[in-house]
Amino acid sequence: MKSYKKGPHPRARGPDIRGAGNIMHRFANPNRFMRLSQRAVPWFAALTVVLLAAGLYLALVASPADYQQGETVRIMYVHVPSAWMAMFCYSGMAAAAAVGMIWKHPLADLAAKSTAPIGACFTFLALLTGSLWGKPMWGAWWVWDARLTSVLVLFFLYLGYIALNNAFDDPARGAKASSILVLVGFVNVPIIKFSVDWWNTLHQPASIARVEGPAIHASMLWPLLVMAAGFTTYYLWVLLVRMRGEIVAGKIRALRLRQVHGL
Amino acid sequence: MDSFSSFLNMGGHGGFVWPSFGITVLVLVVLLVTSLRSLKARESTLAKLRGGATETGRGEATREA
Amino acid sequence: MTDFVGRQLVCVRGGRVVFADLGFRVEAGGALVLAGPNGSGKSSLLRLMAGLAHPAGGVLAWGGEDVAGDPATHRARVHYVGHLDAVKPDLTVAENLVFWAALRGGSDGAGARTRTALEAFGIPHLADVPGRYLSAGQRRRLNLARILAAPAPLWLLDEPKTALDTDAAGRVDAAVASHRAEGGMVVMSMHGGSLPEGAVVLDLAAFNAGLEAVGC
Amino acid sequence: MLNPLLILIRRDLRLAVRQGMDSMMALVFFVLAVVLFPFGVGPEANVLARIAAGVIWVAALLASMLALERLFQADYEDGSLELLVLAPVPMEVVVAAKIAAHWLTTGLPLMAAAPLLAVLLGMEAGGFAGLLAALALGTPSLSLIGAVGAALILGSRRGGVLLSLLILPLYIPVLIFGVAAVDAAAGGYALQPHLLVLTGLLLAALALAPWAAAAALRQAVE
Repeated sequence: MKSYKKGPHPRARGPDIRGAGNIMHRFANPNRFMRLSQRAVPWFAALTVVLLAAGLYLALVASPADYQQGETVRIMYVHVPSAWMAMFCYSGMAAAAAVGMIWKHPLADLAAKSTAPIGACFTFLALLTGSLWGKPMWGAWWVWDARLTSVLVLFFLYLGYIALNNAFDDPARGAKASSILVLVGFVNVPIIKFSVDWWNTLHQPASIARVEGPAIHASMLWPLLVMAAGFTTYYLWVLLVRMRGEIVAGKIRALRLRQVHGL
Repeated sequence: MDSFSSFLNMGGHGGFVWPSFGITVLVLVVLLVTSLRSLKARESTLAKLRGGATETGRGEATREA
Repeated sequence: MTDFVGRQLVCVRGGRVVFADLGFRVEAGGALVLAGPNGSGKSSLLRLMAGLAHPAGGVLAWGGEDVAGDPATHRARVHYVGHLDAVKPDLTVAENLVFWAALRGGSDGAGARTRTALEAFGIPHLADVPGRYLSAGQRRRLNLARILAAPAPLWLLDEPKTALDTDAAGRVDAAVASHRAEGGMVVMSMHGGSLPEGAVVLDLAAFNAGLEAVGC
Repeated sequence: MLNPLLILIRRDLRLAVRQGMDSMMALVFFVLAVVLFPFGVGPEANVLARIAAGVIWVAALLASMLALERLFQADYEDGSLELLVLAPVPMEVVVAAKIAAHWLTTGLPLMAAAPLLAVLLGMEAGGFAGLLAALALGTPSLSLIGAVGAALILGSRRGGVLLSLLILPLYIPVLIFGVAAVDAAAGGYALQPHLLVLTGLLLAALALAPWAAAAALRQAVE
């Protein structure tokens, strides 16, 4: 796939492209990324399928039931990795936004924009599986447990990012505004976590059993780690696919602008 | 697992374990499929635009993405 | 002699290369007129000069020093008049003017300077009229009076004479001429009309011909 | 450097007084929102007294956000924001002036009305001091964090709803400790730790908000 070359034009009148060329390359020419991601996507896809298949087998069949909770403990093998991924994606977005802001690299902004929906899905799954796990354990679909509440707030932070990112006509504006938002949000996550935990202990009768309880037995740790690894490679796979989509959308926008300005 | 039915039953909690795994897989697959489909759709629009561009373009050598 | 120079400037807006490898030079007392069709980047260049936006490449230098190094002092040297007139409907003409003059540190004798500024643009009689009653031309005159109320060496005027009648246009030319006489610099974009004498014309069309948009 | 801050605050206050409507609207919304609760929850005194602090705080939070959407919008639309970015005054000072003006026109009236509403909901006498102290420390944080949201949504398509989605999650710590302070005061417990946490939140907001809002404004006019 050859890079997008500039058309020949009369040298005498046109400006010296070399100066603009390397600037353009650094800023706006993602073809190297397109080539690399083209090769990486199949690997991540294969890894994800293998890991998730093994993980599901370990979680559903090979691991023992919990002496207290019985079979419902298996929900942990999707709930906990989802919650981990929710946090991991949000931190990834904050890091990408910081890189995008400091070094002004558009690929970082695209990475943050592409990560958001994936992170939001993982957060939603963490909430859903948490609720499905809570019903048999605590008898209620939703319990204002400190962790679940923090994940709920994180879900709103994701929605805020996605809404702000798409609220502008010019995608570069959306990227810059949402980068600032995710950095402000990231700084607030520990503050929110602290205040929700404190609020939870204030109103929380101590009777609710803590979920982790004793250290996890090895036979339960393996499915957890394999599922977490599977989720991570899944994230990288969908991330690259979505980033390629964003880059192609950028090229379409540029071509449409060129038609308008008839260069 | 001695019998498949008890595997499905999950010690009485099947109603919670299976939906958890089921919805998780469903959401991940839907997210993946929509991402792939939107990529394909955009690539075809780009190809169409580029195809169109060379006709109305300045007759330079055709460019390909 | 301080001058304002731009070298190999590249401007990218919304993923499109507006212009590349653009250079210019204005010395004290000089005037630079930006010409070119709509969308050729006249406003973008003025906004780069003012420091509202940052060039994708190239250098802006004031008296040989890179402007990006010390944006605060550069902002103090610049008056920018864009398409919008920044007139508050609930404040009177005088209050609008005194606010902008005071913000630029012109607090000593601000009253005197605002009166002369209003007289220079022919609207002293409107001093106590709230902004909401002004016509487009009067708002533009108030906006232009702002740059007289608090002196600054570099004037960046984006099509200053739109919505102005011949009398007001004449006053703009007079203000520009006297500003240049005192050693000030003016960069203005224009659509036809009389050029200030001795002005250098920069045709932006030459800097964006043949540039394809490089897909982001 | 203080002079430009005062000039900016004076202009914004003058505008707010002459427009008048914005701050009044926030106050009217605050009173209305609180008055609605008895109709929903029922007039039993003990129920209302128990939820009084929470109701007042949530309504104060929503009311201060109501007036925030327009914080930078008017300047953005008439071109003043561009000139403020170009003024030789640091952008953080411009933002601080705007936030101070917003707090004076919205935060203070809310604090004035809160005790009256506490009476309406039958809050215990002890809670009033706690309520005022908590609001005094909490409402500036609301203005500070809200200003970041107001700057971020400039020029976007759906301003109002988007603003609430962006900043309400960030309001949660202030809400939690604000209500806790009032409950502690009403219940006769130690009020001081809660006020200290609220002060901590305020200082954090003072450090973070002007920088973030200034960055948002700069890229809004780019």
